[in-house]
Amino acid sequence: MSALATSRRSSPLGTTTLAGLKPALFITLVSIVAVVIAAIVSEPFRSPTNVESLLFQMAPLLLVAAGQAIVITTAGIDLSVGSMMSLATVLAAASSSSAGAVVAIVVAVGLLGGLGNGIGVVSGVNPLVMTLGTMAIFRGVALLVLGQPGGVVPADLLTPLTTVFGHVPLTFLLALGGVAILWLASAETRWGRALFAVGGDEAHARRARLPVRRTLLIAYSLSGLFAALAGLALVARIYSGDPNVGDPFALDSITAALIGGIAVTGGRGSVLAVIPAVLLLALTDNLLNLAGVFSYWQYIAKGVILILTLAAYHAAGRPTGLLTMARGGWRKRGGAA
Amino acid sequence: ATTRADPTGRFTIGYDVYWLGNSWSTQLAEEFRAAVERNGDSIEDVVYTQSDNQVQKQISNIQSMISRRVDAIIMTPISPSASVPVIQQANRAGIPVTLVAGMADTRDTAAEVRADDIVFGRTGAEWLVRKLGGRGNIYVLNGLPGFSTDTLRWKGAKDVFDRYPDIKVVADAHAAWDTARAKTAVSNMLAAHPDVDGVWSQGGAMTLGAIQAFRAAGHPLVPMTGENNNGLMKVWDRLARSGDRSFDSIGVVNPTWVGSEALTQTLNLLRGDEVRKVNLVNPEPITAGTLDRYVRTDLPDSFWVDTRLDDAQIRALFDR
Amino acid sequence: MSAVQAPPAASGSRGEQLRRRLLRSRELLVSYGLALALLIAFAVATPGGWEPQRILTILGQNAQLGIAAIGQTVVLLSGGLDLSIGPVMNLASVVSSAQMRGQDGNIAQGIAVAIAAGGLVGLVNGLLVSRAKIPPLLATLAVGTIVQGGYYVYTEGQPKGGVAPGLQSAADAKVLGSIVPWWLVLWIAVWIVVAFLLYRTTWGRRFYAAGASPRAAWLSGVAVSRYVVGAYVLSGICAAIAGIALTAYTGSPSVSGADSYTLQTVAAAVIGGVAFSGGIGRLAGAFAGVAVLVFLTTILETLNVDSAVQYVVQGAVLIGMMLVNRRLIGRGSGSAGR
Amino acid sequence: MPRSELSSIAEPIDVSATSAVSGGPTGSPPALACDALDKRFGATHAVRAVSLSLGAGRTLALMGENGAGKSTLMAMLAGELKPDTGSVTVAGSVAVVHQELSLFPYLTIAENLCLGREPRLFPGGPVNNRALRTLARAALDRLGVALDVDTAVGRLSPAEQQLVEIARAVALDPALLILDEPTSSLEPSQVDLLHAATERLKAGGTSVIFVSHRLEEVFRFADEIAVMRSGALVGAGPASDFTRESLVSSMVGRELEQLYPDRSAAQPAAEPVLAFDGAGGHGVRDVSFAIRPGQIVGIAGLEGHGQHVVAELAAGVRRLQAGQLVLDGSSTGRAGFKSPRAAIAAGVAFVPPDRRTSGLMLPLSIAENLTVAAAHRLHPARLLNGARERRATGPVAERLRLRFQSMEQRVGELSGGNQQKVLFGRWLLVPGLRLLVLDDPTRGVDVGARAEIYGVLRELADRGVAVLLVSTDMLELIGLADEIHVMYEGAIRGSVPGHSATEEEIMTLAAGAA
Ligand SMILES: Nc1ncnc2c1ncn2[C@@H]1O[C@H](COP(=O)(O)OP(=O)(O)OP(=O)(O)O)[C@@H](O)[C@H]1O
Ligand SMILES: Nc1ncnc2c1ncn2[C@@H]1O[C@H](COP(=O)(O)OP(=O)(O)OP(=O)(O)O)[C@@H](O)[C@H]1O
Ligand SMILES: [Mg+2]
Ligand SMILES: [Mg+2]
Repeated sequence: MSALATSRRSSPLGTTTLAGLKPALFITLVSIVAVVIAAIVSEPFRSPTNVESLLFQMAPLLLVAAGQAIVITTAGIDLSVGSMMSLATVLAAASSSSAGAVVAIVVAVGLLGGLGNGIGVVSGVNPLVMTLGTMAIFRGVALLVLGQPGGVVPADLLTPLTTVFGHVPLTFLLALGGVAILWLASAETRWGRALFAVGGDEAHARRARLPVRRTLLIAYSLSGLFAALAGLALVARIYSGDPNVGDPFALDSITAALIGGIAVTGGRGSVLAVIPAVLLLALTDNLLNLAGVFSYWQYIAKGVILILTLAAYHAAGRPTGLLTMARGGWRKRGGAA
Repeated sequence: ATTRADPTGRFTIGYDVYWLGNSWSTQLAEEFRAAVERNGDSIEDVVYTQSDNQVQKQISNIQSMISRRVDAIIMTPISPSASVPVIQQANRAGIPVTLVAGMADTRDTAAEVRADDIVFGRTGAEWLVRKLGGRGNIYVLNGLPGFSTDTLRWKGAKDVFDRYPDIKVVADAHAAWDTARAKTAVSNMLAAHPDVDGVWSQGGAMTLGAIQAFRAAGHPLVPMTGENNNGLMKVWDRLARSGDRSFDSIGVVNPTWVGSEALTQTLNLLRGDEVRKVNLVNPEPITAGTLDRYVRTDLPDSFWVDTRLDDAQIRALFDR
Repeated sequence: MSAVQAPPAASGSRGEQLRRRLLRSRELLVSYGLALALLIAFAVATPGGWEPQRILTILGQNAQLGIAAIGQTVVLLSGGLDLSIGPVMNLASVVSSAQMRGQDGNIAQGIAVAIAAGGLVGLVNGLLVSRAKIPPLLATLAVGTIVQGGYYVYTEGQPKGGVAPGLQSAADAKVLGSIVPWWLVLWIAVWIVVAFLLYRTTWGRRFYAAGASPRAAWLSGVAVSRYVVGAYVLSGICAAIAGIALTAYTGSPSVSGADSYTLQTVAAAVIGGVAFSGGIGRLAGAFAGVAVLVFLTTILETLNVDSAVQYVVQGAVLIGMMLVNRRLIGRGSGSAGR
Repeated sequence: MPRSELSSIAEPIDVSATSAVSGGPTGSPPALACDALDKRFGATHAVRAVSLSLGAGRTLALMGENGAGKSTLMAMLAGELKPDTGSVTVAGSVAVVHQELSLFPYLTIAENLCLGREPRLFPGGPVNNRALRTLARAALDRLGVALDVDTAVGRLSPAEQQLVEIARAVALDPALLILDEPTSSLEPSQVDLLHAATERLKAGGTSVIFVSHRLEEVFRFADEIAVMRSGALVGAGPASDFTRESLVSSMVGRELEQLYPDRSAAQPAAEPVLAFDGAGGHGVRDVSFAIRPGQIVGIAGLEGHGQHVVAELAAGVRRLQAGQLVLDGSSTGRAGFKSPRAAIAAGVAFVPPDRRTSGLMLPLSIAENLTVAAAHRLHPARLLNGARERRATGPVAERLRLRFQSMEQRVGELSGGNQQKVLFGRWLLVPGLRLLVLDDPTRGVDVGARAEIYGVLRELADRGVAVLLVSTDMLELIGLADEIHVMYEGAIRGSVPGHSATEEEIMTLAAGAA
């Protein structure tokens, strides 16, 4: 045990915060390599339309995956984010008020919906079941607001949402900013430290007199909020409301968070890692598409990538693993030798 | 429309397969593919993408076609509203967009080929009302809430039922165009409202489920509306031959050959010919009188009758 | 033995044993209580709801969910999660139809191939989880995706063959004075077999140990990964049987008909009191869980509730029941066990 | 004076009027007072009408058998558990070091130490990590512990973790510090650190409640002693009123003449059951010794010098990387036993040191935990037979003086020491046992039960079973083992015969001297 080693680090960031970035580093490298190869090989990939499309496509997933990452860090899960996104799009398209009012409504609904999830979880309902329930509720409400796709998004909302700088959409930049804020909040505030503790072991956190309930309530509220914002980012893509459009995002957001190295068992990971994870997922779709690979093969490719990534994390977790990115990684808790 | 053919007069077409989750959507894509073979000399290449019934994926797919500068795009909008921006984006890039078997809330399409869903709903409803003599209790089987096909078909039917006060909808359910869910829903309806005279259904698979539910409950069959689905045709044919008078049906045709029609229109467009923008195709519905001509007892239930596929292509579809 | 005095209440009377046993299965009592409450609501709210035959029919129609939920429960008890159930059900539908080709003579072959396929997928899941140590949620999600891709490649969206008429008629057949649906009997039979293995054999004992604490079980000589793999294989087989049941019920193969089943099985197991942490909960809970889901849907559909409102009510009831569940279980059981 | 004989232990005894602990030498108001605290868990009456008071700057040792109710009482004093009846008054804050560690393995020492009270850059703002590290270092310094505060806690040894946990409590500067078996995995020098720290705190007016099953420590730490039995307070008074013997008898309700059983006179067989032959790997090297039937072989050493690895190699938990393991004269294969399963098949059983994460299946019942290893042999037809099972488990529970409600009870509900007994008892059900490997088997076990376990061990040895005993408790090794191998830096530094060994001798070897 090198416990007596005296590396007196004095970084402004916490040690665990930095350690949590290691998995992110790994997939960042992977996705950068993928981008470079694709850009060299594929002419359509380099095209501005494609780049813009890719970035527009990433924005909603970035936001919703960041919120999901927070919830998974608490050792929970949020299946309701997809329905919440749909709900946000129909609210944006059905309320025919000003941009400010729409944003206020969407933010409030996101926070309240997430808070509802939090209250259920804090009261002891299993997160998966709780959010399965609210998933149905949000979908029902979305259908009540707008029975079929359509509606009109206020122009003063659509204009900023669809703004593009060069070929970089504003929603993408805002999404990046949102992820960064969530990362700092989860890694570098008292609430964030409590978040990791609660996710690591709730009973211990309670004994340490951490505000467990408040921590969870905030986590789920944030997930709701970010799902709602992701809904707005989706509006930038569909210019309308659609009560079903968010459905695939529930699983996609979980996949992104886990590829980003957030541990399903809670208490480990870094929200920042969802950025390369989302990039990797979007690239997979985009490249397979450009390569003309039919989507059933895409399913298979995606499944294999998922397994390989996780197997790589596992290998890296072992001191003798091939990848040394997490050298001196975590001693496993109670796992078989 | 502009002519964008390469020197040899051949075009590159982008086709987005919106879904392959049921046999209708699969045959739609097959009709398109068959038409591509037939028009081989006008086509340089076809860029296929697949959207798996996901709006967001379809948008990316169309955008990737735009970045590959195809000559024209043929697509089935998964959401009428969400597809608008990307259709306009294609237009800005000078690429005409043809819609097949679906619609979008925009006038910026080059051509549209589809069955009119309102007419679909109305045709079945009118037949049912006539069959019941303007009075009776009926069940309604809808598709999935929040999808435009569902909304429009029901709108067409409801307008008819509203005109007949003695037609009572005693039970309705959304059964997702799925046999199993329709069967469960109808057996629940039969338990709660056994006094039923007819069934209006949005799709053939659901009608099959309804028939099975009636049989399982030992309830005599009643007239039911249906679609051009071979499974339904086969059951109907068998019932008709066995002399069952209680059952009758109508196969409202939602043709899969719009897939081939869409290609024809698109090629005409690219060649600079005059094309009609909105082509609503609602072929003659199949009735007891014409059933013989359509039913294919030699083919599986999942086949859709009234096709432009030739026999070899049909075999290929089911034997691969 | 030495002559030390035994501490008080060491062995305990039979009555005390029973009381303890019941207390340990408090979750079971609660979930059956909820199922009963819904059954009463069903009887009161829907015409003919009190007829036993109707209730049996409804349960029989949902045998496929019930059978799949048994597999999910076993996997949850092993400390895992199976998100590949829907895809495996579709796979079973596709391959069994392809084998049967609509001929009664091929039924056995169709069933055998489908079950083998389901078991194989389960084996892959199990190996990924126990050997490659990939978290179950992800491993089974990925395998499910691959399976889905696989049968799409195989069918190109158009399932081959057809369901044998004999199997179709079995879907609606009733036995025991023609009131009990055949599939309900099959469901209960699967349940009894699995319950027997879990609760009456030493394998069940060691299986629970492996689920509750893999490390402790391993140190006690339990071949943990064998049991984990076994759980996934069992789940794959249950899902395959469920897929066949669904295909028989509809009479036609489908590549997407079972998509919604994955989450439903999780919900059923959890409503039945099974925890995600492994080793906690009883198989019997899954039956109550399925009953709760099924009667709730049936009530809402029979009352002709608007689909949008149905979603809201379903979600609210699910949450409400779990809250009640917590209230009833949460009290009185200290925190030591956590 | 504590009473050593009680007519009935089921009757609650109210000692508050006569022997409640005094309010300190100066008679100042008590720092802690509780009145008629009562707590039941279902049928278990865990704490019965306990009244206590403790003066500022005093240390109270709370003694009692496993399951007497000590931890439950502490939880109520700390406000973590609501009493059914009764009240608690504490003059100030309370800090607790729990019997079971409650740190967060994936967070660093610094993050663990300051959890919930991280210094911030500005009010409501982000964490000031530099200040955090400084604060954490100060907390460790106060205890005299040298550890890198940036290390993740999961990478520390159990003893180091326990020290961090103690540092966290000490740093809070509480009015009342509760230490529930804080020393169970500490070695003597670390106990000294704790002692010094509590002395400093006491000087500052902090009161301390201390639980330990190590009697030597009790007299060293405590000013006052209170004894619990079956949930009730059965005796209390200044530490000087107690002798070792009177304390033990008031705890266990009977005289305990002798903790360690007599050594067997018989010569162990010549042929070893298991022999280490130049074994190495995982930080140990060149380990050679033999264990013969009927022999108890002890391994001593300071924390982190490889003694746990030796136990794990013997039991198949880890594979050898060098040398070989010889079973009955023939090698066990290239790298020793393939798995614990293979070891068990050869008759080698293992009791791991960490009962909560490695030993027990906490959500399962006592019966399930006891029979997991023996299941197939208890029920050869693979069908469970309740009667046969009860016949087998009943005597084991009795023999170990297990305090429980029913065999169906969740093992997680048992007190720490009773959990340890279940873990040990598991192997008494397995027939054909040839070698028992024990790693700290009596951690947290009360003195009475320890005597039982020791008795069982000797009985097993007399029947020809070999025992490999790794322990941090030097006296335990001296009292039991026929031969003691002392480890230092991964190798055996020296060996001493058990009957003549002294603590000094072992300590010298363990420290690498001699
Ligand atoms: N959450 C619980 N549920 C049920 N019984 C419990 C619970 N917690 C403690 N008990 C019971 O209460 C009694 C007192 O337990 P406690 O943990 O206080 O003992 P202890 O004196 O600390 O023992 P040890 O020295 O072994 O740690 C025991 O019989 C135990 O089984
Ligand atoms: N009484 C016995 N004495 C010694 N070895 C035994 C005894 N009974 C069985 N074994 C051996 O111990 C090993 C483990 O036996 P056990 O019956 O517990 O395992 P198993 O049935 O293979 O376990 P699992 O069901 O966990 O796969 C086997 O190799 C077996 O041959
Ligand atoms: Mg075996
Ligand atoms: Mg205790």
